[in-house]
Amino acid sequence: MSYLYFPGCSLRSTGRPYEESILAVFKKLDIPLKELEDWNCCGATAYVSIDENSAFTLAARNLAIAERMQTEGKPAQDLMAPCSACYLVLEKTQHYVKADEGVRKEVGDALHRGGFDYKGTTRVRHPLDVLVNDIGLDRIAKAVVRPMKGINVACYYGCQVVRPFETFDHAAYPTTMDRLVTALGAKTVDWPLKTRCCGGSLTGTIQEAGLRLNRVLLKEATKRGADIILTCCPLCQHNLECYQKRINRRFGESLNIPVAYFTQFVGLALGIPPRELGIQRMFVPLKLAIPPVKEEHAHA
Amino acid sequence: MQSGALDTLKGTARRRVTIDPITRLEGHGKIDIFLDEKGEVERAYYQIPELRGFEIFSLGRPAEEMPQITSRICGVCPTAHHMAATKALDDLYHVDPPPTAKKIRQLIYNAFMLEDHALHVYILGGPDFIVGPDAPKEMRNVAGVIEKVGVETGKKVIAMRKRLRELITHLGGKIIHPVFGLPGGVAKGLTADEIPALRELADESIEFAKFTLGVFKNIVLANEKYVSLITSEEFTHRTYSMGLVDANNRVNFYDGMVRVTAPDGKEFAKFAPSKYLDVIAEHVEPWSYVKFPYLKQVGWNGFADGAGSGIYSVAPLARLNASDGMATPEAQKAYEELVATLGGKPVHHTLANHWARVIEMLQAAETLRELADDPLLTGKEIRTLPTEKPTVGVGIVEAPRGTLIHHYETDERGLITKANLIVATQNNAGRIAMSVDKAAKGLIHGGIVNDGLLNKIEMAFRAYDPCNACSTHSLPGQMPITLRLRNGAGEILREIGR
Amino acid sequence: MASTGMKQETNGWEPRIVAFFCNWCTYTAADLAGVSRLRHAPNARVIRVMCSGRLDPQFVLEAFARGADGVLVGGCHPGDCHYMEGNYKALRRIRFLQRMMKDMGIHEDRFHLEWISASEGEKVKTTINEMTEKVRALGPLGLPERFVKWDEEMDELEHTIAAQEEALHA
Amino acid sequence: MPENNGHDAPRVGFYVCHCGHNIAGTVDVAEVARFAGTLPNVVVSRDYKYMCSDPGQELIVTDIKEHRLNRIVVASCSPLLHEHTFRNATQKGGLNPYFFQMVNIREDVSWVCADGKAATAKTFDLVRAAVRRVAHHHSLATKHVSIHPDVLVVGAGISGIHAALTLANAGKKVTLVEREPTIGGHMAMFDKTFPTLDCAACILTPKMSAVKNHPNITLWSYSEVTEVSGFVGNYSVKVKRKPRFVSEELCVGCMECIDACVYKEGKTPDEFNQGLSKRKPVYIPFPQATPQVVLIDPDTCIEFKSGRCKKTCVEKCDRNAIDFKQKEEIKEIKVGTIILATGFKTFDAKRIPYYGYGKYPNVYSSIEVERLVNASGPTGGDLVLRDGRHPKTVGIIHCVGSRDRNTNRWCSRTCCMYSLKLAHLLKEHSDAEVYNFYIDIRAAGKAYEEFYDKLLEENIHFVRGRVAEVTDWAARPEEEGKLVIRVEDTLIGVVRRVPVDMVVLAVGMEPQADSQDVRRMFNISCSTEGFFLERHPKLAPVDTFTDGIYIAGACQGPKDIPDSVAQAGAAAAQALSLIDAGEIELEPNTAYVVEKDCSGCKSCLAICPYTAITRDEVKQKAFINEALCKGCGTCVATCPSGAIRQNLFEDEQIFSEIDGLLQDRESVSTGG
Amino acid sequence: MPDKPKVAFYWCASCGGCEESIVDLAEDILGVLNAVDIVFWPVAMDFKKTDVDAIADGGILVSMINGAVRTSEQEEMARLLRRKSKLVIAYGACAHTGGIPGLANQFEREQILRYVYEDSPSTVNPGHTRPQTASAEDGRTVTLPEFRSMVRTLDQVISVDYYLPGCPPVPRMLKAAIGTLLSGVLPPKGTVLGPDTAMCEECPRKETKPADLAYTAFHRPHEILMDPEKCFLAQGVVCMGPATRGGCGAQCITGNMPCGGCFGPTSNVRDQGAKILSAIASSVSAKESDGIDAILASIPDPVGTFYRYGLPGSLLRRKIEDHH
Repeated sequence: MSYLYFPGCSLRSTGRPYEESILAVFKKLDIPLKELEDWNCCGATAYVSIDENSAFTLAARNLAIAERMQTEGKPAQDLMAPCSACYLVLEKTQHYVKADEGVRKEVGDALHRGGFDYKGTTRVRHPLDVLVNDIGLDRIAKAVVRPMKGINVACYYGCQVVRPFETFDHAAYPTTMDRLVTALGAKTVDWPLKTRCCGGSLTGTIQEAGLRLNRVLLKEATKRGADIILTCCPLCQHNLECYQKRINRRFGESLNIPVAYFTQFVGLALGIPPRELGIQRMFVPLKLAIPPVKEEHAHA
Repeated sequence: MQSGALDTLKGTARRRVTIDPITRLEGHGKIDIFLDEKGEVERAYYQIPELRGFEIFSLGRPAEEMPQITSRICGVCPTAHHMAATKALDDLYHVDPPPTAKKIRQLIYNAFMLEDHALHVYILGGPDFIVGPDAPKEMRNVAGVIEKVGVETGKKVIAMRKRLRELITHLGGKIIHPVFGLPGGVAKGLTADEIPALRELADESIEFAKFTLGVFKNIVLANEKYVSLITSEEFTHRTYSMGLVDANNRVNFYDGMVRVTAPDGKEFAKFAPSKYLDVIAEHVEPWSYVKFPYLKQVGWNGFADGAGSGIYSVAPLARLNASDGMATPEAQKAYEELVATLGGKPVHHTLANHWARVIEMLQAAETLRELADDPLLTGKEIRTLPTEKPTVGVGIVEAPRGTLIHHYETDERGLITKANLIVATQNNAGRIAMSVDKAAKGLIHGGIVNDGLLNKIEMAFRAYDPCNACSTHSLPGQMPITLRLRNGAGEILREIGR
Repeated sequence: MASTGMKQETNGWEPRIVAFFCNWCTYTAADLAGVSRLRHAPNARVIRVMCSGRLDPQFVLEAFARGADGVLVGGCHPGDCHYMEGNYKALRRIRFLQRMMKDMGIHEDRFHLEWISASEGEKVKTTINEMTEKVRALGPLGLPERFVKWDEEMDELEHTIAAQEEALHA
Repeated sequence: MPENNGHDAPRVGFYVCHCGHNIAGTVDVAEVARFAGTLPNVVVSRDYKYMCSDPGQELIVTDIKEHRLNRIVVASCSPLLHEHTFRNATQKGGLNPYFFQMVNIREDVSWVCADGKAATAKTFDLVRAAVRRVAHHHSLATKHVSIHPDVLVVGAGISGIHAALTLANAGKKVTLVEREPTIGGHMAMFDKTFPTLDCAACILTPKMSAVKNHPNITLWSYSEVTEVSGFVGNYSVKVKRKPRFVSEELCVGCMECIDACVYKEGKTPDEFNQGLSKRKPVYIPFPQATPQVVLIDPDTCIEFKSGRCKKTCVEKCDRNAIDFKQKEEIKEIKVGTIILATGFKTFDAKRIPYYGYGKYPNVYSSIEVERLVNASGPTGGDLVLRDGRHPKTVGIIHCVGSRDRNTNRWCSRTCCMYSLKLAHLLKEHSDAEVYNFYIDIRAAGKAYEEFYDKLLEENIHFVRGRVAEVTDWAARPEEEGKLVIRVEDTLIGVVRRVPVDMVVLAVGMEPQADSQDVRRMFNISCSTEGFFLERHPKLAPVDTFTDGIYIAGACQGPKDIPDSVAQAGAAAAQALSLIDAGEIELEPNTAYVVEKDCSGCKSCLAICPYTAITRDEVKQKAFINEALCKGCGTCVATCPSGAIRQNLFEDEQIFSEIDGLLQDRESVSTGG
Repeated sequence: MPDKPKVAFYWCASCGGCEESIVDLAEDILGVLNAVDIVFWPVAMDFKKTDVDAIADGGILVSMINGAVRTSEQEEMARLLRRKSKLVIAYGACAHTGGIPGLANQFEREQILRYVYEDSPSTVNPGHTRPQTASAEDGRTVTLPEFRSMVRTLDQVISVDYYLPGCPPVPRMLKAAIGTLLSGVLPPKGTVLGPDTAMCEECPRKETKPADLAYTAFHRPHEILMDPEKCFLAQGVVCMGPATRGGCGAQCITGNMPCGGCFGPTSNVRDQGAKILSAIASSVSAKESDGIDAILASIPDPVGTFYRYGLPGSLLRRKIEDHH
């Protein structure tokens, strides 16, 4: 089992802890990740809304490279894209190129001009999917050296990983992360808003609207007794974590709940030192009653 | 076309004489004789105009089917091919058949040699001598033979052959294309109650062989003219000889080492079947589909006699030359007599093959008798099941018409990946071609080609008992030869049929 | 021999597929496809048999020998045979026949087995379309044409014989 | 006129049908007729508007006489539809009906070919093939088999019950097999029935007892069919009778054993009440259960678990009806026809997590509500929620597991109406505000629309829109402690949040979980969604592709009670017509051995699934018992020396069909 | 006796076994010789093509031609005899269905020439010499017949009236055939002059075959000790008997080897290989593709096994290059 890895822009900027924790966790589980050679913008965000086909072309170039990196005879390596936006646009491209003659042609021609050729064989995966469905909960549970007992988690999936394509979980009520977190020994709160909008880019444009959406999530999670919110998307993580003070000011709330990447949480459970997981970078400090590493594993 | 006096043909331009059809083991044979302006023979070609490609279509076949497939190379000596293939399978699968299986194989094989030789002596080649080369053509056949030796003998011959063939049928399922051979043994065994009849048959076989030897002596050797014909230069070639020999360098048909003696009689080579490629190579001529085998170490130096030419001969006389004698007492006596009569070893007179053949009949008959008394013959163990992975196998037997080589290679499932066959008569191809050329040159002069000459030209290769011949003279009548006299343009000037 | 194929293709060759459908599942499904107006490639020619178990390997070879470019067999899904086990027998024969035809040089895509139940009209459509395209990609098999072409080598002899008759009877 | 025996030279009459525009619209029928006319043996070639019409058939009859035809080919629709029609016409003309061959150019050509040229070309091939084939046809005698008069009805819901009674009343012996301990099916669980609102029990129980008491009906409840063999008119069926551990003969259903049970309270969720109540190990599904016989559930009964029970029940039963030793029994019966009325299963609402079923206690499925509002239900008809409250507001969500790409695409046909019914009943029982969330109301049935109007007047709320989610997330204070239904009201075009106390999910109807196994056992087909497949969607809605087996009720597709009953009657009628005919015509497509050609190699013996092939040990040749042969032809294809042939599918008939299809491609006769 | 019916024998690509089978008429041959007047038998008698030319067209009652057809010379003789004969009989497996040499149809002509004259281990041919249809040597032109691209059955070259099956045919069938022909009551054209039921009928082992045979694996003859009493198929050894015309007297079986199929199919069968394939595959025990393949894999060379004597006469005739 090994994967090609597509960081995308966020994981090299605001989402650094995400990348750090992913690399650390996969290393710990020793699942090799090979970064996609010469990768480029996934095509998400602005592109998609302005000119879809160029967005698809950008994505397709990455997919084409992934195909190129496959070694003859060896089982094909899936392309893992942690950022929900990347994940979605890559998957979308795959579907559209397959289904739509026009897109196929336009994207195909563009790639050919660049000396690329996309056959449509690359499989795009999200780390959540990989961890739970490939590596498996048993194996992860076994690797846990620091069971996250007594921690109540609100698992947040956001809008993109399961919509519109229910590739690995239910669009309206995903449970993959919940199952993962439970396997780590933590409890999950029943939180119906797990796929509700985080405010997306509105927080940067029409902030009022953005914050309102955002607040609903944070309030409900707190109300339901969550000690922490886990996300699987850099934008969600950013929105949920960074605006809490502003929301408190604007709406007279008193929110103060840590929002981390699910991979960081996994990392902690596997006994990876916080620094390697980018914990120190969090705005809302993770003051969780995290139990110490079990003795026998202390120096493992 | 109108018949003109032969002499009118004298002095016309170069001509070609075609003898067509004559037949050969894989179909037809053909002799082309080119005459120059003076009507002298420039060159006579002995051609094989046919090819079936057994080596290729054997590819991918299960090895164990080869004895069945290759026996179709020749319906006259299928037992020889079947046996060579079977031995190649033993080698291929690295199995040694149980003693009983070997005995049964030898029983079948010697019976086969005996009946096949008998066929030739009485019905094919024989007439030339028993009735006489210059006897009227309608007499020069089995009918003539019977008249000469008496109806009783004729009946005896037919009966003898029939019973021997029945024996093979009994053990091999079919007489033409038998099916007994399997790697590591035979498909069917013998029971004790079959032995008495077998002994009886063996005894009669010996009697029959001795009787035949007698006939040959009285009629042939007692006749000055024949002896001089046998020893005449037209029918002599000094070439290497090849044959299978046992541990004591005695003639063996079924098994042993291959021995080659030089024209001067000295041992030139002695090798195990698996080594045949070190000794034998094949040469290709554009005018015949048959390949011409020769001795590798000597090399191919055209159609020529002597130690300098790689051409060698096989079949009865060559077997005697290549050995130090026969494996059975009576046959050995007869052998010594032949050597003494024809001026010592090696004997290079082509026509002496007939005599050698009768001697081999005697050895075959005596061997049958030995086997009939062998308690192992009726053993229950007739198969050794292959356990090792098949690789390469070479099987060599002495067919009536000479050394017969089957060579297979397979993948580990035992499917043929390579096959190479060097067929008995083919070994003689070079020497036969020379014999025909020589005979033609010696017999045709001044463009006069009368049918009287033709039988002698035939005798030149019939003595080898090439497989085609054996399948031809099986009924009253002669080798059909047409002579076509053509001018340079290839137009037929005249056609003669005997 | 490929050349025969090329020749045909240029003059508007269309794949010809002979399809053997079992009465209870696939033929019914084909009817359903019709009733549902599921348009598909017109290249298949259906022969109705009661059960895929009736499929005699001779039929397949005959179809190819007579000029089919592909042969399609449709039967009930395993376990669903109207005659209990007929489709298993069909499967066994077809697996073996497919292997043997490969040995005879015929491309495997030319001979296809599909399980299609009475309700799978859609599958009839896709199966026929897919197979038609596969066979189209392979080009014509054109055995009848090949037979003629192979035998042309014998025609030349006519003249030779004539010439020889001349020579002999002149 | 003397029937043609097929020995004289073929004189073929060919007819191509326009089928109105269906065929002629795509295929150039005139051209086809012209083409057929050029084929060898064809004497007459015509195209006609509707060949299946009387004048169309008359055409064949007169032509046979006038032109001394001895073979007929008709190119029209699928043989599965009209082969019989034209065979009759052929026979009417004085020929053996099997001198006929049909070409399917509608289902197989005109309806599936986009391009007319291609369609016509394809037709040419098919016609050429048929004309060549028919020349090889023989005169055959039609095969008849007698029909055993007894009938098996599987499933004793309303459909099965009605079918059984209909047949029994007609004097036929019926065996009615029901898997559950009682008959009655889903209908027995309902409270009232729409649109008349008469109580389900009141109209069903009489029929149930009628079944129980009918001299012609053998009722085997708590039993399952395990094996079916044979063929139309002659099926033999194995039925497994599960042990009740109570003798049906002795038990009178006094239920004292139940009171006597060492368990004072029920411990096991009550199946009949959808788990809304608990039952004891010894129980009876519901008061009017038929048969009125209790049963013991070995999984929960102490005696079975430990063997150390006081067996107070046994003491109590003075008829000694309780028998812990009772064993499962296998009964074998012979019947001529079978009616399947195995019903449906309700959609499992857990499959749609965002409706919160199984997560929020106050989310109910419709069938649960049926019990909840039922006077004989777990709460005696008192509408009390799982948390003990009485609902002030109720939301009924329609189309749960229906008309939904993610679950089932079909409309379950009954939900709209029963939702209206439940709305009415809920209001009646609780005076709560009742909301219906619907896609659209389908009230296509006698007095259905009127019922809808009536409810509108009962000021039930109707919100048109597919519900997005049911959540307990309170966005506003007034939502606290309630279930919030989020939905886009498509009539006013806004997203609404409707807080309610109780949510009712109107779950759809699905095929039974084991419908695939059942259809295999009875050798019939299922449609893609898994309901049993009828022979023809319009013309043979209760027949299957297997003669003598009929389907009724919801096992064929979602249906309400009146439709189910109607279908049950229809199925019964079909069975009756077969029984009264006494025998059925079979395709004479049996295989036969040509004795002189058979080498006795035995290759065929093991091939036949019906053991129709035996070996005549005297002649040492194979022999086929025509009565047992079903005509699959597998042995024909197997016979290595071509000694087995099959009527209607002779080798030369199929070869000629192949050759005909490809004739234009054929440049030389092939080798061999 | 000039008014004795004229008979001709000829051989094409054959091994001579068919000729031998005629000789094996033994004493009966004389009866035949009295009944007919043999006008052509190059292998046995001194008549030549010119003599045949001299005969009026149709002057020969029957020509018996054995051997498959591979060269132009053989075609030439076949056509000549066809013209001269009222009836032509394809004598023996090779002429009837292609015979063993027909296996060459699984290969290309060039493959054969290349291997035989260049690649075979014992061949030394630096100049890449190939036999030529016409080759010149100091002004002398020597000719050879054309080596055709494929092997043909006799009826793929000329029209054939009757067939005598077998490799080789058994004398008693030849005798019967001659009897039939002389009787003047002729069977329909294309008749195979032999019994029309499969070999099993005369097989001494047929009763030992179980009725419910289901194959779980196949064994090649050399892999097992074959029971000399038991049906070969029952032992898992492929036997062509069920799909092969009888008449041989189950010779190979009495030699304790399975039937190879040399008599060809019965008259109800168009393709012998397809039929035995069907019969064998139908009784394989497995039900899913992999299991089926695994069992059938123990028959390594279906073409060579099922068409050992009849590839040219099969429906496909030869291997095809199916690529574009």
